[in-house]
Amino acid sequence: TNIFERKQEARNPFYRVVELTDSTIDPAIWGKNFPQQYDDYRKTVDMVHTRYGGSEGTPRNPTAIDPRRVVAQSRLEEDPRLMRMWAGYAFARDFREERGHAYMLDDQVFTGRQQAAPQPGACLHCHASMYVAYKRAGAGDLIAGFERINPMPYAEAKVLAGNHPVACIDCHDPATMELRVTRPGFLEGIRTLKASQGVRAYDVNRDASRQEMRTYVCGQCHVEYYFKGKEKRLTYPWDRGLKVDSILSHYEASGHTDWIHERSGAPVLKAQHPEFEMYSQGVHARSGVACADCHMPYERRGALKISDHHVRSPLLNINQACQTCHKISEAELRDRVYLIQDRTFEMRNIAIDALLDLVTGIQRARAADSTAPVVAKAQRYQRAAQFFADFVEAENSMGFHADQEAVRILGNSINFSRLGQAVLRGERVPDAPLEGASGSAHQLPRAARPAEPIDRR
Amino acid sequence: TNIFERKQEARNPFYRVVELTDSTIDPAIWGKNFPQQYDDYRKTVDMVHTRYGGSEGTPRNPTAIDPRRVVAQSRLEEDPRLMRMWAGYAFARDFREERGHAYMLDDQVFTGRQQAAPQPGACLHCHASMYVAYKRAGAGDLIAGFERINPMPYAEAKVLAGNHPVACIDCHDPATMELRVTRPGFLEGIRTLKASQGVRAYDVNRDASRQEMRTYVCGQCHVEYYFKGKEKRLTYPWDRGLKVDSILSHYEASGHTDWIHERSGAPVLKAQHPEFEMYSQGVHARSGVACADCHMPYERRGALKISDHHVRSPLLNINQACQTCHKISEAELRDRVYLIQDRTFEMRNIAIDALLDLVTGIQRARAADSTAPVVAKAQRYQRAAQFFADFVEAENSMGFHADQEAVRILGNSINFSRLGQAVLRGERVPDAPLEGASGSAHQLPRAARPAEPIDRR
Amino acid sequence: MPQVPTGAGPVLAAAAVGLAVGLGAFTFGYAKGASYLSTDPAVCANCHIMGEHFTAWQRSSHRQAAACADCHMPHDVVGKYVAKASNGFWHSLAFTTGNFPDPLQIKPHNRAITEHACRHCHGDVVAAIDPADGPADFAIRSAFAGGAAAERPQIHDGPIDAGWSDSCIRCHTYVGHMVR
Ligand code: HEC
Ligand code: HEC
Ligand code: HEC
Ligand code: HEC
Ligand code: HEC
Ligand code: HEC
Ligand code: HEC
Ligand code: HEC
Ligand code: HEC
Ligand code: HEC
Ligand code: HEC
Ligand code: HEC
Ligand code: HEC
Ligand code: HEC
Ligand SMILES: [Ca+2]
Ligand SMILES: [Ca+2]
Repeated sequence: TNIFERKQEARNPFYRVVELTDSTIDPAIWGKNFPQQYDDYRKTVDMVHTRYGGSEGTPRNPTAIDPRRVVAQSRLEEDPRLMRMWAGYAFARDFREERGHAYMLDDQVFTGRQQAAPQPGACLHCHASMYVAYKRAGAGDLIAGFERINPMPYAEAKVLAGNHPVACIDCHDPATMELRVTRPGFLEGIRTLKASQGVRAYDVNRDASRQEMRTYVCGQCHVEYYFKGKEKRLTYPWDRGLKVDSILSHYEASGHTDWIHERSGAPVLKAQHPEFEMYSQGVHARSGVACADCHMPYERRGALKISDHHVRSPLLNINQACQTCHKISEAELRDRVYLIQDRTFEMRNIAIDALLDLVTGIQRARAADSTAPVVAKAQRYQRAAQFFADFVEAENSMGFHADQEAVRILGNSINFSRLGQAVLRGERVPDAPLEGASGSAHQLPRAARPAEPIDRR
Repeated sequence: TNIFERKQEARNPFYRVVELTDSTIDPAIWGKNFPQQYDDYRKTVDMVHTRYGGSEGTPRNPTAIDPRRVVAQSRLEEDPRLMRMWAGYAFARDFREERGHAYMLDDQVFTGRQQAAPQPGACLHCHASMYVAYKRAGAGDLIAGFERINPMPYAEAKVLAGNHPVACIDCHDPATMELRVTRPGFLEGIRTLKASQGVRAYDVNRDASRQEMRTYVCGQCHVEYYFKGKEKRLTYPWDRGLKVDSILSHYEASGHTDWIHERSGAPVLKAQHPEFEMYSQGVHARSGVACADCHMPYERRGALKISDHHVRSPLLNINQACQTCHKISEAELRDRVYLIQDRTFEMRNIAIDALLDLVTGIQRARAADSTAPVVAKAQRYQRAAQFFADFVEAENSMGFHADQEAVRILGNSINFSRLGQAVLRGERVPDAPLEGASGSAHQLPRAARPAEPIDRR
Repeated sequence: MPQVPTGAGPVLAAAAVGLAVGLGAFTFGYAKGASYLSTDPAVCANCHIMGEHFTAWQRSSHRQAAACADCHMPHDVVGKYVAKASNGFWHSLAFTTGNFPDPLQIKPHNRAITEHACRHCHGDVVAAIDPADGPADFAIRSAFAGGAAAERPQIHDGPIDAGWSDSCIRCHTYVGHMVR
């Protein structure tokens, strides 16, 4: 390229080759107007790993039920303890490192979890380009379509969904190219959250700032969720806040349980990719840094700055992802991330060990006398400990998104597991604080002090 | 002041009113050359508290043995659990919030700990202006004087020390005003640390950069320490590194114990103000930010910028201490600190509860049979758990200096305490990892991966 | 005396000219390279690559006080033209080949130039805090030890890799252009 071209480009950023309508799903068509973003978008097929992230391509022999030739490495093989942690749940059958957006639909269709248990149409909310599908199924009404598809058997719903992973239309308004939230789960989830903060009738597409949208489009899917009732309504448990404590207390109140643990008989919960929730507790969120700032940083393309649509680990792109804000070397930035992740990983391992000790304990106690009151009490501790540990295990930044908070959660999880063991030994121990109270009764008089410093001379 | 005077002042910022020699102790004399620094220095008598820091002036009736009319609030009254944590040690008698430098000598002379147990001259190393005293006692040889004063009875040594808290001469070369380390404890401690990193014969006053000196002058005293052998040689336990794990393993190797816990009989350790060690694990240290940057920020005085010698909590001075680097509001900066501190405080409380549960457990077990092998094994867990918990409790930033590390330490402490309880119940539990191994055996294959991302397409 | 490595500039430039003269010259002319030697911020902004910094500078505390050149050009006459020539040439070349890091990374010698610039204007204010191994002439040691230069080595780790550890932008990162 030379300066002539640059001056050209600078004058008109893109050519409107085709008309895009609110039902143009195929990204290839959008790509005619925005070839650069489309090129990057397609690069999400790349599989490169970092110490804890990215993904590692692992070849496999295609079968009739699963034609994939390459999958991401199995997390269950990397850490067999996870199978005991999730005993009795589909995750113990197949759980892999997540990879690029290009694979989201295939990976959902062919995961071993599909054979392990029948899955509802609600799954598709975050694995396919659903905007048009919901509209059609609801005869123009997004929410109606959402409600219709949620309870369908997966295979049936898949037909309505079509064959595209998340596409341009799921994040962009075709007329203005502005960001928009198209996912009912987030539209409703964020409204509940804002309501709990006193903001009434929050409409994300009307009320959110552009910078917030750069996070919310990701929050459509990178969040903790569950299927509510027999309508299988996809629900984000945010009515008390985004912290793990608030979410657990939501599940307590709603009485929701994902499954009964095979070994301990405890009614437990599975946390899933709470990136948005964890990130919200971190210093980057407080500083107004959005997901897109790190995962879709601006890149210079000729005269233009465009957003890198090759969504991936920022560690594969440190210069653009971090150095705009941090004027330090790539090596040093990588080391800072790894230091945070190594600390988190250490605590995660201790927490999982503790949890499995408790599971074994309960298992023994049940064998002896399954009706013993200590068993029920210990099972409640497992419920709390397991959700806390899984909240960090399932979050995909290995603590980076909120380093201190991640370790705080693990510290609490360890305490819950070990207290559960004490219960089994008949020690006097308070009930598990599943309503999200702090693990200690101690309150320093100081804590009561006003935030503003006071002069007492 | 008019332009002419400003120019004068600027060309030669300081007027040499008096000659300063290497034995001029009295800050008032130095103050003649540097009136502004001296004014600030004297302000350390102020007592203002923040949520977790500063200090709160508490009036008391002077007595013959303790003439102080105002002291800092008692930490033992704020948190009575500390008395059980330190049962049998002088700290259980009197332990107060630390306050400004102006009080360091009086607070040491009159603390209840002096009555509780005879203290050595080594104490004075960090509570008085000792440079000249050491030189004199050693007939010109600093180290010789240090070795002579260490084992002296406190009262005797105090006479040699004189009546000044840390003074100009303890941090400055009177000829050049350059920073210098005058404390044998640090001179030797940092040399051992550097040696462990392969740097031979490190001389801090020769080899440290100016920016490092802005931290090291504080590291002379704000560190973990112990008195080695009957020579009571003041020692900084850094020969394996600055992390709590490395320090505990140093104590294991050297077989050092501070006291035998009154209730549990465990050979335990008291951690003390490891600010330098904790700070070194934090992101500010990694970013080259020095103690003085936050605790002695530059301030505009007339035509000049000078260092604020009113050493205190940066939260009392956020504008100068933080806002030059962080362009965000004072309120937001304070909130960020409090968020970090509140998380640390929550975990600290859980860790202390867990520790006291273990102490009670051991106490009972000993009452039943003090020779039982489980008792000894559990006591080792207490030793580890207590040192880890105390390392954060004794560190004075309530986690701010290294937020994730502080909580990692507390998480480990909780695990140690709870495992100790399991030991008492006769469960099969490995020995306490006092040599500083991680609490979990699990190592992810990933951890073995090269730091550099690898492309496996 | 502080050592500011601008000397390499012309040598490299000369060498590179031999290889890339046609290309370089073309760009230099087209991008109003001649005016590169003036001190008008608009000149820098003339390159869209510089645009962000220009906008950020307009929002900075120095918009009234200092233009690009005031901070990015040495304040001694010779060095000034050396730097302009070398930066002018290299930036032009880089701009044409499109081969450079983005976000831009300041090069150590250019970082050192800005550090000097600070002292050029603020030397008086920082006389008390800026030691003799920094560039300021009025350091404590000159007041008391006849200006004996300090022997201290400088740390180059941490975020700032200026020529010495007494960097101004270690704290005043945002004075020129608030990018973050
Ligand atoms: C300040 C930068 C930053 C922000 C903001 C940020 N992340 Fe991350 N994210 C990272 C880093 C660094 C990692 C770790 C990558 C690794 O381990 O390779 C990561 C990891 C991830 C991963 C796993 C990636 C992988 O390669 O396996 C996902 C998914 C993710 N983030 C999603 C999000 C979402 C969604 C948001 C917003 C709610 C967000 N991130 C905000 C920096 C950021
Ligand atoms: C429609 C749902 C959806 C949306 C919207 C979405 N993601 Fe994802 N994302 C996924 C799924 C599903 C995967 C896992 C795909 C797989 O493993 O097959 C994934 C994977 C990722 C990964 C992991 C890539 C890797 O190499 O491990 C990152 C990083 C990521 N997403 C970030 C983001 C960011 C940033 C945004 C917003 C700009 C975003 N995602 C929006 C569903 C979504
Ligand atoms: C709320 C959004 C959402 C819903 C609903 C959802 N997923 Fe995902 N899924 C994600 C995200 C985000 C990722 C990538 C992050 C991760 O793997 O943790 C992912 C990753 C995956 C993966 C690849 C990694 C793995 O776990 O092996 C599979 C398979 C998968 N999901 C299957 C399903 C199935 C089956 C369902 C329905 C039971 C479902 N998903 C429902 C958002 C969702
Ligand atoms: C997972 C969400 C997501 C998907 C899918 C997505 N984008 Fe984007 N896109 C973004 C974000 C975030 C931005 C930044 C918007 C902003 O800063 O306001 C963006 C910006 C853009 C822009 C504005 C210029 C720029 O690069 O910043 C264009 C054009 C664009 N996208 C085109 C596309 C096309 C074409 C596709 C499909 C091939 C697509 N996008 C798919 C999230 C997405
Ligand atoms: C848009 C600006 C921006 C981007 C992009 C950004 N950061 Fe940050 N980062 C910040 C801010 C602001 C802070 C808070 C501290 C401060 O105010 O300087 C911060 C803090 C940090 C910290 C210290 C906090 C902690 O958790 O220990 C680390 C480490 C860090 N960032 C690493 C990264 C990495 C790695 C990336 C790229 C993946 C990145 N940052 C991307 C602005 C950014
Ligand atoms: C990045 C800023 C920063 C740096 C660097 C820093 N501190 Fe601190 N320090 C703080 C903050 C903030 C607090 C909490 C003050 C409070 O709670 O009121 C604190 C608290 C303290 C306290 C307790 C103060 C009180 O009011 O009770 C001491 C003592 C201390 N630091 C010493 C040090 C030493 C020694 C170093 C270097 C080894 C250091 N600090 C480095 C910011 C810093
Ligand atoms: C000679 C030993 C010594 C040196 C050197 C020293 N300190 Fe201290 N510092 C102390 C002692 C002792 C106290 C407690 C005084 C008391 O409570 O009576 C203290 C108290 C403090 C406090 C607490 C003030 C408060 O209000 O709670 C801060 C902050 C502090 N020092 C920071 C520093 C910094 C920063 C440096 C270096 C620039 C430094 N100190 C150098 C011994 C020292
Ligand atoms: C290695 C340096 C060092 C040594 C040796 C030292 N101190 Fe301190 N001392 C400090 C620092 C730093 C503080 C302020 C931080 C704190 O209180 O945690 C302090 C605070 C104190 C305080 C005020 C707070 C409190 O604990 O009530 C007393 C009293 C005290 N020391 C007594 C002693 C006695 C008695 C000895 C000898 C057994 C001693 N110190 C030895 C550095 C030291
Ligand atoms: C606890 C350590 C400590 C003590 C005690 C101390 N200073 Fe300083 N002083 C410093 C530090 C740190 C600096 C910054 C030096 C640097 O940046 O190189 C400094 C800088 C100075 C400077 C240089 C100009 C400036 O303000 O930065 C003067 C003059 C000075 N101090 C005078 C004094 C005087 C007079 C006293 C006694 C009244 C004193 N100092 C006591 C630590 C101390
Ligand atoms: C000399 C510069 C400097 C000073 C002074 C400074 N900081 Fe920082 N701060 C940094 C840097 C550098 C980082 C690391 C992240 C980054 O690269 O921006 C950071 C990170 C942080 C973070 C995020 C890391 C974490 O632990 O969560 C917080 C919060 C913070 N600073 C608060 C403060 C407060 C409060 C003060 C004043 C007491 C302060 N800083 C003083 C430079 C500074
Ligand atoms: C008041 C001084 C000052 C002024 C005026 C100034 N700069 Fe800078 N500039 C700096 C400093 C200091 C750095 C190094 C920043 C860093 O490394 O953190 C810098 C860095 C840069 C960089 C390297 C990229 C980066 O952000 O580090 C570019 C490009 C730049 N300046 C261009 C300009 C342009 C163009 C102008 C005029 C519109 C300008 N500067 C005005 C002080 C200034
Ligand atoms: C011919 C177009 C052009 C003009 C005119 C221009 N720049 Fe640049 N500048 C660039 C390019 C291209 C780079 C990236 C070069 C690199 O990083 O190798 C750059 C990089 C920089 C850098 C950071 C890299 C370094 O070399 O340290 C600074 C600082 C800078 N420019 C300042 C200026 C100033 C000041 C002016 C006006 C006096 C200016 N530029 C005029 C194109 C230009
Ligand atoms: C050409 C002269 C000049 C240069 C070069 C210069 N400044 Fe300034 N600076 C000024 C003037 C004039 C002011 C007063 C501006 C005002 O108050 O509006 C100022 C104000 C400031 C201020 C106070 C306002 C603020 O932003 O907090 C700081 C700090 C500062 N300069 C630091 C620097 C640093 C650091 C550098 C080098 C990177 C630098 N200056 C380069 C002339 C200059
Ligand atoms: C450790 C952090 C730090 C460093 C390094 C630093 N400054 Fe500052 N500077 C400050 C602080 C804090 C203030 C605000 C002082 C005040 O408001 O009282 C300041 C204020 C200033 C001002 C404005 C003074 C006024 O009020 O008019 C100028 C000009 C300035 N600095 C220039 C410099 C120069 C030039 C350098 C390098 C020689 C430098 N600074 C290095 C922290 C720093
Ligand atoms: Ca991944
Ligand atoms: Ca205090």
